[in-house]
Amino acid sequence: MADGVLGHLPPSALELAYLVAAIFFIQGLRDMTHPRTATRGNLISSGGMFLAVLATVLYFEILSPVLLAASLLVGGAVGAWLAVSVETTEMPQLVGLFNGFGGGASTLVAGAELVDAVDPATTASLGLELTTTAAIAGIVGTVTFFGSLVAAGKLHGLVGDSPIQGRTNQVMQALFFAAAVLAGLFLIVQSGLLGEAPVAEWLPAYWALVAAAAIFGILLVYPIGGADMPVVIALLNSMSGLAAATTGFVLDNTALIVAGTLVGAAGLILTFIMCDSMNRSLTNVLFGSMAEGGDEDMEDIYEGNITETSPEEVEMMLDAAERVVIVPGYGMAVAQAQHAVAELADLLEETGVDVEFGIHPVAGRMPGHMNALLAEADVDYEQMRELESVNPTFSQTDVVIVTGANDVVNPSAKEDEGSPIAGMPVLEVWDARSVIVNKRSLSPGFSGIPNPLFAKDNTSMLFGDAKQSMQDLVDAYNENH
Amino acid sequence: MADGVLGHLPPSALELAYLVAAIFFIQGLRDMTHPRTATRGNLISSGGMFLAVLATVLYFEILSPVLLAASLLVGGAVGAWLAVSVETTEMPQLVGLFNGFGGGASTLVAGAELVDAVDPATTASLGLELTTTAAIAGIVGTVTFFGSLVAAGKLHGLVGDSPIQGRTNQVMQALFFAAAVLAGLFLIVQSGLLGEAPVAEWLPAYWALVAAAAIFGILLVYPIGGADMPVVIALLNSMSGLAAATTGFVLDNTALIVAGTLVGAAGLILTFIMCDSMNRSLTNVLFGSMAEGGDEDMEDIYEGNITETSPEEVEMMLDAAERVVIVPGYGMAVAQAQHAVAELADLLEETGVDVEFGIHPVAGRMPGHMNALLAEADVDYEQMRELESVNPTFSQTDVVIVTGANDVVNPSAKEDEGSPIAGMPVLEVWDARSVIVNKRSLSPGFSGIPNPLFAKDNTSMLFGDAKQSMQDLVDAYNENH
Amino acid sequence: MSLVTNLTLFVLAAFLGYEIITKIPTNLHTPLMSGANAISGITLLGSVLVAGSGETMLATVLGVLAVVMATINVVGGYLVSHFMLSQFNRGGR
Amino acid sequence: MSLVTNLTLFVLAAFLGYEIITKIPTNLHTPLMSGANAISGITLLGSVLVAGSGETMLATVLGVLAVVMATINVVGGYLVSHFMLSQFNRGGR
Ligand SMILES: NC(=O)c1ccc[n+]([C@@H]2O[C@H](COP(=O)([O-])OP(=O)(O)OC[C@H]3O[C@@H](n4cnc5c(N)ncnc54)[C@H](OP(=O)(O)O)[C@@H]3O)[C@@H](O)[C@H]2O)c1
Ligand SMILES: NC(=O)c1ccc[n+]([C@@H]2O[C@H](COP(=O)([O-])OP(=O)(O)OC[C@H]3O[C@@H](n4cnc5c(N)ncnc54)[C@H](OP(=O)(O)O)[C@@H]3O)[C@@H](O)[C@H]2O)c1
Repeated sequence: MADGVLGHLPPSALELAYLVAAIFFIQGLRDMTHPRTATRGNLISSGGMFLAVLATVLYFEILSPVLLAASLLVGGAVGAWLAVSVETTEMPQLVGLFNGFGGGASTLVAGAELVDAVDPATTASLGLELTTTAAIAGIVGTVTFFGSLVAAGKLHGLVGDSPIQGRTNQVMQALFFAAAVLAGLFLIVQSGLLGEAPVAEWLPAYWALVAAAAIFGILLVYPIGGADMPVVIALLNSMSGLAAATTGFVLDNTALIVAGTLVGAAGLILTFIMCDSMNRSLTNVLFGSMAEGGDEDMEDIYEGNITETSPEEVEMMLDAAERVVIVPGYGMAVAQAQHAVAELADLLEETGVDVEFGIHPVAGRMPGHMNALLAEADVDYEQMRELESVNPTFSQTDVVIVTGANDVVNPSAKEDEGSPIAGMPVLEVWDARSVIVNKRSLSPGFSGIPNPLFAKDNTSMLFGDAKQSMQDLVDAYNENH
Repeated sequence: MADGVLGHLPPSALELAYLVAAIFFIQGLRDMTHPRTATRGNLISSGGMFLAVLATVLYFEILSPVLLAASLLVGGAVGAWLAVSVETTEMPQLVGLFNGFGGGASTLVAGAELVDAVDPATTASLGLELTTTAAIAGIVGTVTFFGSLVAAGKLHGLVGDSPIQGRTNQVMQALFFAAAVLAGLFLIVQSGLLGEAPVAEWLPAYWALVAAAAIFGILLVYPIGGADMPVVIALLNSMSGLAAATTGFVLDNTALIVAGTLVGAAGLILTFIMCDSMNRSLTNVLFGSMAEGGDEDMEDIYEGNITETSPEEVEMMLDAAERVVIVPGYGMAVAQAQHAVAELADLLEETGVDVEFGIHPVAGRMPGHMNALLAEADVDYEQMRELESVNPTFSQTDVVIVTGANDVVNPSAKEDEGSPIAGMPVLEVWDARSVIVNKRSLSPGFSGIPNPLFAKDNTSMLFGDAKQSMQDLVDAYNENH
Repeated sequence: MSLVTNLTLFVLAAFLGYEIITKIPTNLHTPLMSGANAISGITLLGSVLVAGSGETMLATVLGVLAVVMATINVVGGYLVSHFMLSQFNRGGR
Repeated sequence: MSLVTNLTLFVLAAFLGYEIITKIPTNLHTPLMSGANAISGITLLGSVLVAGSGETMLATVLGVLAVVMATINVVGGYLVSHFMLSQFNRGGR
């Protein structure tokens, strides 16, 4: 088969190219450990990908070069268009979508390998390794594809809540998963071990496997709350990596194994980091539901204890402040308020106020979500402080502006042992002299529980959309300076 | 050849055992990242080694089991005896010696492989890969063996200074290195590529290579100052790892490649860490000599500025102190003073004084040398503070006791740009209220330069052997409490 | 290459991935996610093989689809994380 | 196994070694050195092979010598670092 432009070179030349590509991927990831080198790391990693693809194209005989070029072009154009046209707030679902495509490709490759490997004229065995790895890649890839589609759809608000609930759903998940595994076993035994069945009998087994895995993937992700989707996407990311690694076993391809495994590890680690900082287990995210914080006592807590404020009042407080900390949350992302927030911070800084951002590790809906948004709005990297380093400074802070955040500033996590978020580390903003909380209403955040912070004596609520409110603050500030 | 007890298993069974062993090595090293898990890590690593050896013994046909068992026993007994009987201060040379043995074994294995591979009846080619890797393993292993012997001998005081100096030596090094490489090339070309020469012609080439590499190894290490030996030993450690990895290429053995490479990386990193904290380059250590700090001006600096003190006086100062920092150095290791030092620290702690140890990363003659010694004397892990964390505390410290240290407390590193140690981070003990320096004379330390610290106003010299002086302090303290 | 050799590569890469990824700070996790995502598009290599040299019609069709999907993943993933990261650099002036 | 596969193992192990070793604190460098040293005695595997199944007298003699040397390295190295580390643990009470 090796009859491409470079096809006269020994196979080790191609393997060497793959080794170099693997080194590029590794170095790319290593550069991701610091913001200063991360851009370069991304470039190096993409260079590795380019090299690997180029070497493959040049090494093997291409039966239909036009078709191949066309499909590369189409894919590249679609990918680039999506990447360019999407808003920063829509990143999570876009990453999910891309991820699904990777998984889907693995499924198709494994299928095509099976189709190609069989010779219609004979009933020769396909080999245990090929069928086993193809079955695994097929299941993992398909679950990734359909799971990611549902996850992206949920994040984008296109997919609602699951009509099938609890036990029923779990039974159905188990059934379809079992069906996929059975189809895989049939494939392995029939064409791999026995090798006696005619083509027509085993090919459908692969597609049955795909169908069952597809339904399983949908059933798995559908019932999970929209806010848990980032965890699911990280997990699916890990799975798409593992699918690629498995395909690498099918094709005996170093680059696929190494790169796929690296991604598998990355996704898994991100998954556990997210679960940890939410103080939940992965099974709880996938199969449990958030413990319900009694809605009734919400009224009790807030009743008569809420102080409302206005942009003008806040402006006066800021005027007197020496140190201000801004705590952004998911609402800032939804409202696209990052530019207004950055403008406010700049104005304050200009008049000599010491302004910092307090960034909780799971603020927003993706790890590092707030950092990415604020960086987009040109906020200094040094101004963004992490939980551990900003918490001790709140007692010396005059004003904290909480905008669109809720769970990450909820004192119940520290004070109420029965709370569903008990034990989760939070930003202890209530230590500051005064706290301004900007959100549209008293409705709860992602975890669905009330927030005693709103009822504290030193807290005032600035109701309204985050972007609008921040803009109002900027205007009020400009008027008086 | 695979006819051992487990020889009926497929080769992949042996490979699997090697994979498991490799995982053990990796996990063992990962556990070394914390003192709490390090002991376990060492056990895991040795478990991996045991597994790998056991699997090898059981898998292959053993022609002379008694011989093999005997040699394993002899080696094990000698190794254990050396490990048990050696003093902590002699660790550096012992590690160097062990290391040499590993390298020597690689040389012998590569040689034996060559001997075995050749069939005296024919003149068949040996294969390029075998001869190339054998030549590399031979050179690297031999240099490791002889270099390590010289290094260990120097550290142990058995080997003196090199009679051949400078240029001459460098020329001779180059000649013998070239001879080794030429012998290697001859081996590769004659028996590897051409494969036409009769056995008698190429076998001597390997031993010529070994002989030339041996002389090169000796010439390389002989002229290096005794105090630079730890760097050399780390480098040779790295080389013995690489020799093992190369042997792995010869034998197509995963365990050898992975384990050897891990060691290669470890040794190289330690080498560079040591060079960095001495603020010197590796070439400077290997081929240069320390810049001579003019001996003349030493007198000028010290003249009339040295305050001498006695154990009784120091005891009185300690009596009044609230915070004491002890800075140990190479002299403490030489004098075996760690137990006396620990006793002094305990006594002070008992009377309510806050005592800590300030450990410079290159104090002593091996990285972590002081930590190992103090740990032997039961000093608390938490009491040993690193350079960065202890430096800011000196200004709040009443008394600093420097015992057997010199270069690591030399202010020239900060103040004198022309000094050979300029730029090396040092323990800034002179910020303390008073500094006691305990050593036998005013003679310089490892770097051979004078130390202005001794002449400072707040410094008093407590001349004497470290162990004796510390014991005197303990006695004086006991008398008064 | 034997299965065990492939497994060895897998194990080494898994350990390596763990060591590297745990060093990456939280604030870079979002670009990391899309960057890693792009790497998982490495399955493109397999897609190119089957699309370009598939021997049956069916395999070729599957291959072409796979190429399109994998390329979207690769190109989109790298671009998204590039955009995000270049904003970090701007912000980090 | 091809040369390139061996090289790939080498590269992965080198990266992995770098990532792990740079995480090890200075105070553990001395036990690390002797522990790593013991691992480099892995060449014992090769020694066992040639000592136990060497086909010529010369190879067997070389092999036996190699086994003795490598075993000293392995056993001594692990013991030395075990002693050092157990002192750390005592001290760390
Ligand atoms: N970062 C991650 O990786 C990740 C992943 C999965 C889950 N999570 C979870 O997500 C939560 C993140 O906490 P968070 O404090 O950032 O967010 P949150 O707890 O979800 O609260 C967001 C708040 O923003 C407000 N909001 C929504 N739209 C707004 C708008 N346009 N203008 C102003 N306010 C608006 C909402 O209140 P109103 O409706 O009253 O305005 C809501 O209470 C945590 O519970 C975390 O566990 C995070
Ligand atoms: N740690 C490493 O990995 C490593 C590796 C290679 C090189 N080095 C180098 O070694 C040096 C280490 O610095 P250091 O301050 O620990 O040691 P140092 O600068 O070598 O000084 C040691 C001092 O101890 C004194 N001494 C010797 N025997 C003594 C005894 N029995 N009782 C009391 N004092 C005694 C000596 O002075 P008297 O003769 O006057 O008593 C000498 O000045 C650095 O220059 C470093 O670069 C370290």
